[in-house]
Amino acid sequence: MRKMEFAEAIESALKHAMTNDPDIFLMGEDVHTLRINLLAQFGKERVISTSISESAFLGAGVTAAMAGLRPIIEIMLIDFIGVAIDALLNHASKILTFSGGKWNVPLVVRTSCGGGYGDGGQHEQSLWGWLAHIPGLHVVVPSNPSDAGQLLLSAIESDHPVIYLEHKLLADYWLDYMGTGGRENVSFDVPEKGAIGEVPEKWESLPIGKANILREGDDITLISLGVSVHRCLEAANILSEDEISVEVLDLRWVSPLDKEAIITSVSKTKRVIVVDEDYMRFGLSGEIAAILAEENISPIQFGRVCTEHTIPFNRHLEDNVLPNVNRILALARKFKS
Amino acid sequence: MRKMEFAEAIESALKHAMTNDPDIFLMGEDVHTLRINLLAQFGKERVISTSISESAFLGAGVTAAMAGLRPIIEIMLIDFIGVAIDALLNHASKILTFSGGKWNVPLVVRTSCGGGYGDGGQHEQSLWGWLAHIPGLHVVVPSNPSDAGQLLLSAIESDHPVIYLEHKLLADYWLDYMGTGGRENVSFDVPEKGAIGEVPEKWESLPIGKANILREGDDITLISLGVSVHRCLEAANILSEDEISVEVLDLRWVSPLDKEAIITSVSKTKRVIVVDEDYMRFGLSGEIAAILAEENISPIQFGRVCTEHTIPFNRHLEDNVLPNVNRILALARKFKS
Amino acid sequence: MTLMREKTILELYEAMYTSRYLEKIVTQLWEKGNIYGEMHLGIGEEAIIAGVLSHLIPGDAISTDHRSTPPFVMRGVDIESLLLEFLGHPKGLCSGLGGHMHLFCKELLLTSSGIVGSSGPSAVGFALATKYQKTKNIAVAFFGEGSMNQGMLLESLNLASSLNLPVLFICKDNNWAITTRSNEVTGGVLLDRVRGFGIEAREVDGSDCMAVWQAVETAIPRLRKRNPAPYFIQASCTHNEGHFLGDPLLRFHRSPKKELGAVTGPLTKSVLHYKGGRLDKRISSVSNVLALIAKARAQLSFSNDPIRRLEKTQTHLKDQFAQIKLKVEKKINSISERVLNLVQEEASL
Amino acid sequence: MTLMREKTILELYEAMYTSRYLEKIVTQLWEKGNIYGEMHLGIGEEAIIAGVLSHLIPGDAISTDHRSTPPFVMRGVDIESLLLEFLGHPKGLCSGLGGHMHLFCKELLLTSSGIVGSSGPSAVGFALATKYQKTKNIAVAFFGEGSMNQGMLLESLNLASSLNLPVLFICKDNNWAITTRSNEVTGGVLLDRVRGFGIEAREVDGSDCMAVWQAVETAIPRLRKRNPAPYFIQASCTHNEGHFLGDPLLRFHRSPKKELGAVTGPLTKSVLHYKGGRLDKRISSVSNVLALIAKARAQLSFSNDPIRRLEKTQTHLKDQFAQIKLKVEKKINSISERVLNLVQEEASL
Ligand SMILES: Cc1ncc(C[n+]2csc(CCOP(=O)(O)OP(=O)(O)O)c2C)c(N)n1
Ligand SMILES: Cc1ncc(C[n+]2csc(CCOP(=O)(O)OP(=O)(O)O)c2C)c(N)n1
Ligand SMILES: [Mg+2]
Ligand SMILES: [Mg+2]
Repeated sequence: MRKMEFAEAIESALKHAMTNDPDIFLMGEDVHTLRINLLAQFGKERVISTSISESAFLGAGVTAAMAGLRPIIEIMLIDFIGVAIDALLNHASKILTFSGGKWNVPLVVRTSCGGGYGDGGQHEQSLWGWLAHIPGLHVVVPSNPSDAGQLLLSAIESDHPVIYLEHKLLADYWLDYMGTGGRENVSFDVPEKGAIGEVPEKWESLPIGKANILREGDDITLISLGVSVHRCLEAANILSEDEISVEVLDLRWVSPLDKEAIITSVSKTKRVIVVDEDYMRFGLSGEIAAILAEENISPIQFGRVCTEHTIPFNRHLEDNVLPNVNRILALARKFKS
Repeated sequence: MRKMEFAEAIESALKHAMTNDPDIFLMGEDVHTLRINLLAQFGKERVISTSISESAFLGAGVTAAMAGLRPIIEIMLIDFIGVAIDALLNHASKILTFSGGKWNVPLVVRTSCGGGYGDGGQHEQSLWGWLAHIPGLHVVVPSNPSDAGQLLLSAIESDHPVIYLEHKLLADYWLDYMGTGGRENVSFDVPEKGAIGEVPEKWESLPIGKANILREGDDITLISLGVSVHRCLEAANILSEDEISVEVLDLRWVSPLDKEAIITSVSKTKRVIVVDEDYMRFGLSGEIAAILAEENISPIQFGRVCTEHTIPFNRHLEDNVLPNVNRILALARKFKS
Repeated sequence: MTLMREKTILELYEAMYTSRYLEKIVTQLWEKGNIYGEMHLGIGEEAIIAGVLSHLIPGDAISTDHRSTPPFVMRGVDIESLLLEFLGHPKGLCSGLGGHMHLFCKELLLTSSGIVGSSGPSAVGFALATKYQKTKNIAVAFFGEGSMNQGMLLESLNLASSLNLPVLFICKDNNWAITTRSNEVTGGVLLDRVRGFGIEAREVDGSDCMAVWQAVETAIPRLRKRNPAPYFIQASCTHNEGHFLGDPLLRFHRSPKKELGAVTGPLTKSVLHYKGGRLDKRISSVSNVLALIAKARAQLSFSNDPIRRLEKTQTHLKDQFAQIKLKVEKKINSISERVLNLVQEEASL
Repeated sequence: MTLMREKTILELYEAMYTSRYLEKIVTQLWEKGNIYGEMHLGIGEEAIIAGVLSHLIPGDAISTDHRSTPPFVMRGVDIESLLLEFLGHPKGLCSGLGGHMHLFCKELLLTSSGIVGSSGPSAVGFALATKYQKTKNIAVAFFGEGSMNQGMLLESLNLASSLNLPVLFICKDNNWAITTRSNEVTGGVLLDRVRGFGIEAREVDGSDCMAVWQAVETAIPRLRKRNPAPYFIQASCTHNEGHFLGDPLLRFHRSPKKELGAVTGPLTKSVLHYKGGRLDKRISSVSNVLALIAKARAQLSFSNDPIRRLEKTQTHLKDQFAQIKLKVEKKINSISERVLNLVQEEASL
């Protein structure tokens, strides 16, 4: 096994995919800089820089995919999808149905997400549950380098539109751009196992919609994804000292959601906390509750550690609005007391 | 008490509000036609027709509200919010927080929603749960003329941004525009009690975030809103013949959600079906499940009758993709068998 | 200026008449209640569609707006599958799931959308693909003048221009967006705006199919070359049926008495029954609306109906036109009968 | 042309220097790690902001983009509350919740946003309100040339034009959008585009505060009248600090050795360490980027630094300028000391 950083793994897998499939191209703002290596290798026909016109180039990505290509459209930050989401809401997600099942939209939207570095409420959202509300969209959120590379391949191979969200605390170049800016006197709570790790010798895709059990346990299931899975693992470690045995489930995919994995784990532990960096209400955490309730699995306890409000600029407040280890610990201990 | 049609009630309440508060104005596409009576009474300074530029005029509504006015911005159909939602996602909903709690955005977005008349997947969405995912937005969906007028006043009086959704099956002019087109040989399942009903002699606002029990019962709670509450009432009637006693809760507000009403009712009946015309996953129905689970109220049964897919054009398929009486009956009977 | 061959003129005529006749059948079906929802017709804009499509070759793509029937028919989509789609039938072009506002044909690279302005980005994506695949194909975007104020369409002008993409933007200018006169809500001059994006642009009389054909003939070489550039044509046109079938303003205009008292037509009803407000103001506003209707919802005439216009200017082709009409009517009538029989049979099962 | 009074020139100088000096302090605070996240400076565009704001009266509104510090300071927002906000302090302008990209001041009708293009609709809404309230007030939108391809900004040009709203659109043109040269992704000529929306538009040298002042002086009467019209000014400028503080391209340019080997700077790291791809291609691409950096991230010089330029052209005001500098530095130094003391005190609690 070789070791790679999170962003390096994405780029490595992408390079692999682009080498094998000439129909893959990238398009977005500043990709000549952000993807300079790929530009160097594949040329500007396949790494296309655009003006700040998200609604036009995302919309164009939809039909480029319908024309038989495999576009990867970059929306710099998922927060900016607000200006362009019509392309996903009314087009990418619906055209397969509208066409009577005859025309697929194999589009990948690559975008960065998440907070924890002091950029404030218009730049640190996660929004994956929001996207997943729209039938026909797939949404994937890798939590470590190996998954990051493999899930990107899954997204590219999929015949459906997939939103691929890359967390800024894990991707070093994003954090450098938006957070540290080359300074050595600021630091952020970057989970090491998310930022760097072993990756397969040869890149291959992972199955779509399959979650991953990161840690087995009997008392409480923590269901999470992205950076938050590392908060969960840290909390699980601490809780094990209190003899609370914690299972940590990394969903990987928000949509399709791995119902089976959720049901299996919660049936065993009977206690569940959803740790979700996206907004709490009307989103992923609720969907999980509904799945359990529909299956008549009534956990003894159900709790949520999510982002409940607009993310504030103040770093201290920010850290408490986003899911953190202490909030997980507090709730877990309440559950087992 | 006087009787009014749904749209008539909205217009009557709006006229009342505009007469009393000169800061209220309307803006949107075709409002010179859609609101011709208000135009006649209040002039074109207060009923402002725009080009098809939703992102600009919705964004403008945000700052007009911040400047002290009470704008009512019309987005013709909620489906079209895709081109303009940045104004809600990153501005209207967040500015109160960003400003340190110092600057309110008393904006009302008035828009039509819902299906059941054969217009297809880009024109019949509900999206209220999607909107409510964004912290800082309030979302209200009236189900009858009296509520329609009163809740519009609540929306206008609120100091927060409120999305006011008017169902096309209830508002006669919308149904005429988009569905019947003056034909006498097409008909739709318009719930009579939603389309016409008694309204208060004098318009007054209703409290924000308060649900309404439309029918009391002991065996099953149907939680719903908009047109679907009438499907619930119809189902409840039929179920009463099977000696199943059904409670019907009209949420009215998606956000803020009336937790108390939900908890009280489900604590009693122990069985709950959420009947929601918005998309099922990652939305309102899940949020209700989460609220119950968090409060440790484990209904014996929990079910959902929602829109699960892109709404198809074919009328028969459409009627089955949207919540309908038969789907409610089937699930309720399963619950009590 | 290339001289048009007689054959081309006859083809344009057949294309226009096919679309026109089909939409008349569609109107009947809609009036009979067999078609649900909104139905936007392209009657009045056939010359634009025919004049453009006449220049397309296999592999070219078309992105349309809510008036998608004419381009779909003229591009060769099977008429039976279109009619079945309008009826929501499983055997329709889109298995009855799309309907008239969401028509898609993968084989012919045809899309439509009910979201104003979205044909811009859509055509840009198709054009990007043809450039990527190094074909000589182009993409056409059809949209109305009202869409020219929608951000994504404006953005797509810039994208096509800055990426040098072979997009032919066709603005069908009827000066109306539902009940709004576009010139009252549009700043400046559209062609100037477009040129400000670095795109060559010109105007043409969109009721004259030969003029449209000529304009596109000039545009095509700029589009179909190694380093292509987008091109923009603003073509005037007149719609006969208001915004869509059953347009309430038009209904009122056509039979005020009936609509006045009817339970339907809430718009006109409320105008007249509304209580409150100064009466004079109210009346003046209502009559403004009426004036607006009268002026606005103009009928097609000899001068602006593209089909009658061609008949009038090309009198020497009179007999051929008549033959085409017969052929087209026969063909479509038999299809529509077959379709109706099928639907009725199934309904009686 | 109105002759500028000496008093006005000195006021412009003071405004510019206050903003400049404050942003230098901000830079230090950012470098010390006291400010989190991205920090976009307005250094280099002070002449534009000062030249515009000099014409504003109470009740006028300003919508800014991500470079909000200069307009906020020059409009008179308390400097202490601004600094505290940048530090995320509860006593900051926005109680520490907004931060530098989301500054809001209700009293002075000032907004900012990190979403490119949103200052357009924002200013349109303010202008609508002033027209509604029948005041003579206007609204200013500040944005960069890169934002001119964002749909909502283009839409807002049309809205302001068609509704005749008193919006002064100020395009600060540095020809860069993060690492993209705007002229390479922008079709046509911006001023033509704007005029195509029916808006009067002109260019001005944005490093010359007197020229900006004059341009706005001409625009104001069109804005502040009974039937106002929007106005658009494209003002050139140069940013000294790349896109934001810590701009990786600039860091690499300034100290390639340090950044080359550093763990930070993944961008340059990956360019140089990346395995695979034809080496010659890779190297040529890297050197292209370097060339781009060298050419692009130009330093402020006598000719494009608005402050030094004013000093150079108005040598007779040399002494007054020096006095202003002293006064400003003293004031801001004492504020920043107070702020830092407060923050340190609290941290030690
Ligand atoms: C984003 C969006 N906004 C509004 C509408 C409602 N709408 C449908 S057609 C139309 C008018 C379009 O005018 P134009 O582009 O001139 O086309 P025409 O109908 O005149 O052919 C409007 C406003 C929509 N479908 N999508
Ligand atoms: C909708 C949106 N897209 C992309 C971005 C990322 N972004 C931030 S600033 C910027 C460049 C803006 O360029 P310009 O308007 O010229 O302003 P400048 O930074 O040059 O002053 C971009 C692309 C954003 N903030 N919002
Ligand atoms: Mg039109
Ligand atoms: Mg710039």
